[in-house]
Amino acid sequence: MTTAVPPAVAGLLPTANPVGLIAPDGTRTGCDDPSLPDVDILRELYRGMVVGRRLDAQCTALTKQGRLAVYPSSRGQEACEVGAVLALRDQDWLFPTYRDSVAVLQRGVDPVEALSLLRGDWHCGYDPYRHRVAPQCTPLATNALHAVGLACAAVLKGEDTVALVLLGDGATSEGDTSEALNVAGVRRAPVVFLVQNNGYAISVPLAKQTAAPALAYRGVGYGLPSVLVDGNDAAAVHAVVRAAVDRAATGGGPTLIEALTYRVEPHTNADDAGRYRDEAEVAYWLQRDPIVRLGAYLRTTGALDPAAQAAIEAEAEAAAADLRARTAEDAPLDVDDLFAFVYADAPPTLLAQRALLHAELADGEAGG
Amino acid sequence: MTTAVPPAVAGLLPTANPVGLIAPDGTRTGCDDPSLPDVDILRELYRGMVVGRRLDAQCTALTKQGRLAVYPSSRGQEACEVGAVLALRDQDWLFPTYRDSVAVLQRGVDPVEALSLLRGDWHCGYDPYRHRVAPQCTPLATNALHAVGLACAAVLKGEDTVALVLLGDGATSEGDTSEALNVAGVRRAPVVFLVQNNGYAISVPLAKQTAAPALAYRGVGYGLPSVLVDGNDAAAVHAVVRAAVDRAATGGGPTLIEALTYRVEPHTNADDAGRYRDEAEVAYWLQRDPIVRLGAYLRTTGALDPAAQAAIEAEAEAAAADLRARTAEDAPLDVDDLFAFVYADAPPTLLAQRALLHAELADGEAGG
Amino acid sequence: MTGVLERRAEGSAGPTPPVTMAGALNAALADSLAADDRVVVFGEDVGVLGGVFRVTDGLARRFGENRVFDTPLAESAIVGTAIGMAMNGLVPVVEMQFDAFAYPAFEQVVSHLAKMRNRTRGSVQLPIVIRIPYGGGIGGVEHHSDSSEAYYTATPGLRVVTPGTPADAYRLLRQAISCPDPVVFLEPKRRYWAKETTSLSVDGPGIDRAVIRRSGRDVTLITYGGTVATALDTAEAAGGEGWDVEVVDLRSLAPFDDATVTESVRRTGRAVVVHEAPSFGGYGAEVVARLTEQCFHHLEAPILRVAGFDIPYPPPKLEQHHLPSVDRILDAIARLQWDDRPEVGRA
Amino acid sequence: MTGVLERRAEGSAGPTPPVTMAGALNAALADSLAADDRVVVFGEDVGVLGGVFRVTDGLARRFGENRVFDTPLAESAIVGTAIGMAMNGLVPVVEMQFDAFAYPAFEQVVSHLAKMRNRTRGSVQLPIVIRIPYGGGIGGVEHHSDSSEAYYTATPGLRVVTPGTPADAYRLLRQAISCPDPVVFLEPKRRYWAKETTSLSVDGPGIDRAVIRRSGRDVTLITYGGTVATALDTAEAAGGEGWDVEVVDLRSLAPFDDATVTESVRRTGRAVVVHEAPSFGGYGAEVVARLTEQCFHHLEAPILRVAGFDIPYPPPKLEQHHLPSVDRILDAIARLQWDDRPEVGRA
Ligand SMILES: Cc1ncc(C[n+]2csc(CCOP(=O)(O)OP(=O)(O)O)c2C)c(N)n1
Ligand SMILES: Cc1ncc(C[n+]2csc(CCOP(=O)(O)OP(=O)(O)O)c2C)c(N)n1
Ligand SMILES: [Mg+2]
Ligand SMILES: [Mg+2]
Repeated sequence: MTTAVPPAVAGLLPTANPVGLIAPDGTRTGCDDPSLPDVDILRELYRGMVVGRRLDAQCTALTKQGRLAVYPSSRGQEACEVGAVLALRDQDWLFPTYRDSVAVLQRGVDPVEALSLLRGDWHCGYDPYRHRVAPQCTPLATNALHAVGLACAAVLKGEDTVALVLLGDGATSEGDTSEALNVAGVRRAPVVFLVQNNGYAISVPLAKQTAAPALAYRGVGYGLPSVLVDGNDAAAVHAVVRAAVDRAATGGGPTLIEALTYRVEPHTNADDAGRYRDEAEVAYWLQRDPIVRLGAYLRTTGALDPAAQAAIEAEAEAAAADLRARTAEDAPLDVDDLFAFVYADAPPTLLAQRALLHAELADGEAGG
Repeated sequence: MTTAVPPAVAGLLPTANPVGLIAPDGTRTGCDDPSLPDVDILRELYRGMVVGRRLDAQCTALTKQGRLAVYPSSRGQEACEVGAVLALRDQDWLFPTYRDSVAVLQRGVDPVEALSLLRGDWHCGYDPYRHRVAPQCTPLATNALHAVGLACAAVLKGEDTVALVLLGDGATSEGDTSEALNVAGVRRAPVVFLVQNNGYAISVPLAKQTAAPALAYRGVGYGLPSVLVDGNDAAAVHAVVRAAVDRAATGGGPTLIEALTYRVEPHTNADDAGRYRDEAEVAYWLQRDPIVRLGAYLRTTGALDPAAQAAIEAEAEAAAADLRARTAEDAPLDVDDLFAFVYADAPPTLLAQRALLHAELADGEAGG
Repeated sequence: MTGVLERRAEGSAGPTPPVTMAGALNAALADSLAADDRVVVFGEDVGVLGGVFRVTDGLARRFGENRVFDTPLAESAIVGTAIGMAMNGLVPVVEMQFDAFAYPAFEQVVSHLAKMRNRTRGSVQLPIVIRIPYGGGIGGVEHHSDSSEAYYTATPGLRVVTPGTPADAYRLLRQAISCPDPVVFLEPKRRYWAKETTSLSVDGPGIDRAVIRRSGRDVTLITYGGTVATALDTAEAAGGEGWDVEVVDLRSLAPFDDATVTESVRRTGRAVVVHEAPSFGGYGAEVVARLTEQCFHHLEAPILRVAGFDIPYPPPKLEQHHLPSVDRILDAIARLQWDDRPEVGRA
Repeated sequence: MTGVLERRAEGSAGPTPPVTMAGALNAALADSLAADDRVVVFGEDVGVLGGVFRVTDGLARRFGENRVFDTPLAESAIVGTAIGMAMNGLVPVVEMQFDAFAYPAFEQVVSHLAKMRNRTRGSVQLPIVIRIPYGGGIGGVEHHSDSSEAYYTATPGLRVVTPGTPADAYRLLRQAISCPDPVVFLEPKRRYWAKETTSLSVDGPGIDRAVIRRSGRDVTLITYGGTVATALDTAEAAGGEGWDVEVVDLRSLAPFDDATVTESVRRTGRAVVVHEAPSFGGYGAEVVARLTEQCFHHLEAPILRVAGFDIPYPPPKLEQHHLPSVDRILDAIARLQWDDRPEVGRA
């Protein structure tokens, strides 16, 4: 049974099945809307995913060596991390979460700067203005409102800027996500909401998170056109995000995209996923790996020869080695930073507290 | 153009046009699903609306005489206030807002107790357990979560209780509303969300509140079946709320209902609606008055003769006179109430503060 | 207020007597909007209605919907989008309709507004002003009379200011809007309609300074916002009891102007802190604690607090018992151990 | 912890040496669930995972999904639905995953949880416990180490308690769950794995009492939660300097146990308040203000505070500079004007 809905509503609903361009086995699906990205883009997607995954694995390794305080891996979600970011233009902004280090790196942020938070060095190690990447956000869903605000300001200033915000499936339950969708709808803000539905919020599976037929159905209630996409298909993710960015940039307003993917690793290195999920489920998703799939398609179509493949892998290894080397030593930290940025000008109380700390440190040195 | 959607989704979408059983001119619409309530119920609805409107007018009058601190009128919204409450069973709970005094009275709360808040006497003048009516809620949308919690507890305790929460159109923009819909969906809580879309949140019209095709489309994104109803048609409101209560009571879970209605008066007596809306708009809605409409239907069908009509009007006048009389004097207030209910047992500091106040009052009496 | 607005030349700061605090705030917003293109004003009902207290009256008409606009009803969204706008170069001035209705925005305020500059080592600054009508005394029903300053002053990274007079309302709001730090701007509701004959000017004490509103030798009353007038009335009345009372208006609750206040307290040797928020855990505790630490050997008596009771804000008909009154402050002054007062050893 | 749980007979309170604070909390939840059908435990990841700190480990398995369950990821919803459940006769014990993540629930906490009993003249009581892991010292990245007690202690109608030891964690949590008032229960994260050889019992000091953890003659250290152990270490170290230090563990931050604490401070004549939240506007200010008012003539020196700096919580690699250390507390004790100490006139 199917039901007819008015056109104004139908235009906001996602398709019943996720948009997919390349099937898990690397063959082309029947879908032509959106159309498959150019082969150059497909190769870039592949390269970004391979390098991203290698760096992600390196980060997990660094936690074991005590070089990172904690690391939330995005292994298995590379199609989203890379596909979405490659769909942005230079003037656009990215609003990532704690899980989206690969997206941040794909955007060009230096890995050592990007990892400052997770090394325990400083909360945000990069200048957000440099690559137009907001600080990786921990309080869930709060970044959605920042993205909407930034996008609204762009419109008010007459600038052509689109904001892409990344959210998890769990984050969609927070009031801030809904408020952001609603405000974006009302103001037709040039913002793209990409929900990476990776099946879990720490230990809580989607079925305990929401009774929605799909998270993409949340858009219609706020007036947003919504897309459901295969989140392990980098070509598809790139295409739908790109279309949403284009629409936003041309005054078409916001889009909600739900990408179906999977968190292959535990929530973070500190988590014990065995407590709440089966290996069989993980195995199922490993069959749908985004890198394997795009690689197969590229090889079959002759777009990726062994030399190119080797070059990409070498690049990934080099990036990992560089990261390893550059995080082998503790970065020098300046205790004055504790006080320097709380206000534009430190008030007298903070200067006094800084002096107290200096005195203590001097004592400590003198004493020890 | 129409589009086909999967049945799991279609079952959650509202009808394109609002459900209506009795047209503005008092004639029966073609709609038979839901069916028209029995004539006894229709008469009760009519009686409740006439009495409710009279008391509402009395309250507005009391603000002019300084007997009420403030009054948010629900004039024009009686079909919702009365229709919804008459759909509840004794064991069900009502979670009203500041605007829903008529609903509270319809539920059986003594008017003087109900008006304590708006008289400035005490925050809640009635015992919520007596008629299963939560305190009228001012922080918008927060009551939605209370209703969900109460309903969840009923399920956990194995009790057959449904919670009905009243919300305004503006309140739907608050994160708490979305969180409540989501949790209700996940837990299949026996709760009915009735949004009285009266066109405005103080001065802000719906078009600035949301870009949704209708607020009822918010349900699908949280897995809730949703209904759009003519909120000035008491028969229709009663029927859809009743159906939702029945469904909730039999394990069918929550429902979201949007009732299209209009706030005929300013936001409160202190508001100046002339700043933000046209008289023409008000006039349009006066043509769709819920009382006139149901009265016409009842008279045409012979269910309301002049004697019955006169009796209802006399009852309304008597209720208003009683309210006037009982609010003519200031209720005696006990300053000890300031300290008595903050904790189950007042801690020493509060006892000391109470003693201080007593001493001051004694001094004041001695001195003056 | 529209009158005030129209009488004033744009950006000028000439005399406009007499002006209400609401009028002064309106003028400050208008002048800031006129002076700086980056300033935008938004919130619930601030557009065509002009705000429930009419503080934004006429601004949408004068500056257009791109500068002054209504938002959907969602306070977290108001603050959260303001943060995004500020990241993109705007200077948002947002209104929370009443201070209990700012609570939904608490996470955005505490976890982002207060921390963004620090988080990004100064790269991202958020020159946002959050205007919050605060306090009671207007006969408001539940949730319309909270004093929530303690929540904000306990949060490093925020400035918290509140005016006690119309002239200061104008000055402080303009200073807040041009301040690079986020500012929680508390507007004492019950002073909105208090009039003052004054010329509105941004010049004068800076955003972080307390001022001595009345000089006196015997005791310092330290207060802010809605109770500045009460303290001044108390000072008048105290003259009759033979006490010469100094009144300090803090203006900036955070950061605190230690220099001005300790100078006064060391001089008088006695102090009472007055505010209408509950005493327990209230902002007055910080004032007492830091002044006691800095002025201990100058004190003849412990610094006392006259504050609201430790209860939720009462309903209208009982609020007069809760609010600090002249009598209650005089009683506190009387408890400052005058009999024991040693005439030696005072500064 | 599963071990602890399984070793204990239901409802019994026999010896279980040695127990961690997390284990003691787990036992308190288990015993409360077993003792009272109305108790339900819910929050993010508290079900099959057992909470990110494993405090609810094994409870879902033992008591079933109707008693212990995961919620959608929405803190306002957790507190808001808890309120509705309590209205309907349940006793919800909810977990906020980290204390910065309790902020989305702030409106529900302040506007409803704290006020419902007062609003309804006692008709509706909300015997809800909000468990919040609080404080730093565990190397947590931003937002994982806040100390937010000042927000709750400034809110009349809430009880705020925090344990300093495993035995007290068990006792206080069971007392909190049977208390008719809403309780904000702060769990000092960095003490979760601290072990104590003790028997777990609900008997002992009541929910509103401070306790003297160590007696001393010269100075009183007043603290709670995560810094109780630091204060005890300081007391040990101070012996070497010739100071006999008393340590008061407040346990109940609100209401405050004036009787116990003023008795100590009057006796020693000197006091330092220690907590890790920022000093400015922090809870310690209330402690200083009320003790100074009540003990002024017994004080040899102003009561000092050793607290976090007035900054957002620092990143892991800098947190040791921010947290009150033994040395910093000793320095504060040294500043208590011992040289001037008059030997006459002390109680
Ligand atoms: C407001 C808030 N509440 C709780 C947390 C703690 N927390 C961190 S990650 C997480 C799960 C998030 O799940 P999801 O949104 O699906 O993102 P994912 O981790 O799967 O990428 C939780 C509960 C938080 N960071 N912020
Ligand atoms: C959280 C919160 N924010 C703001 C307000 C102030 N306020 C009171 S009523 C109102 C408008 C509500 O509009 P709507 O939900 O449509 O209900 P209506 O008044 O139309 O019945 C506002 C903004 C409030 N009560 N609570
Ligand atoms: Mg997830
Ligand atoms: Mg409305």
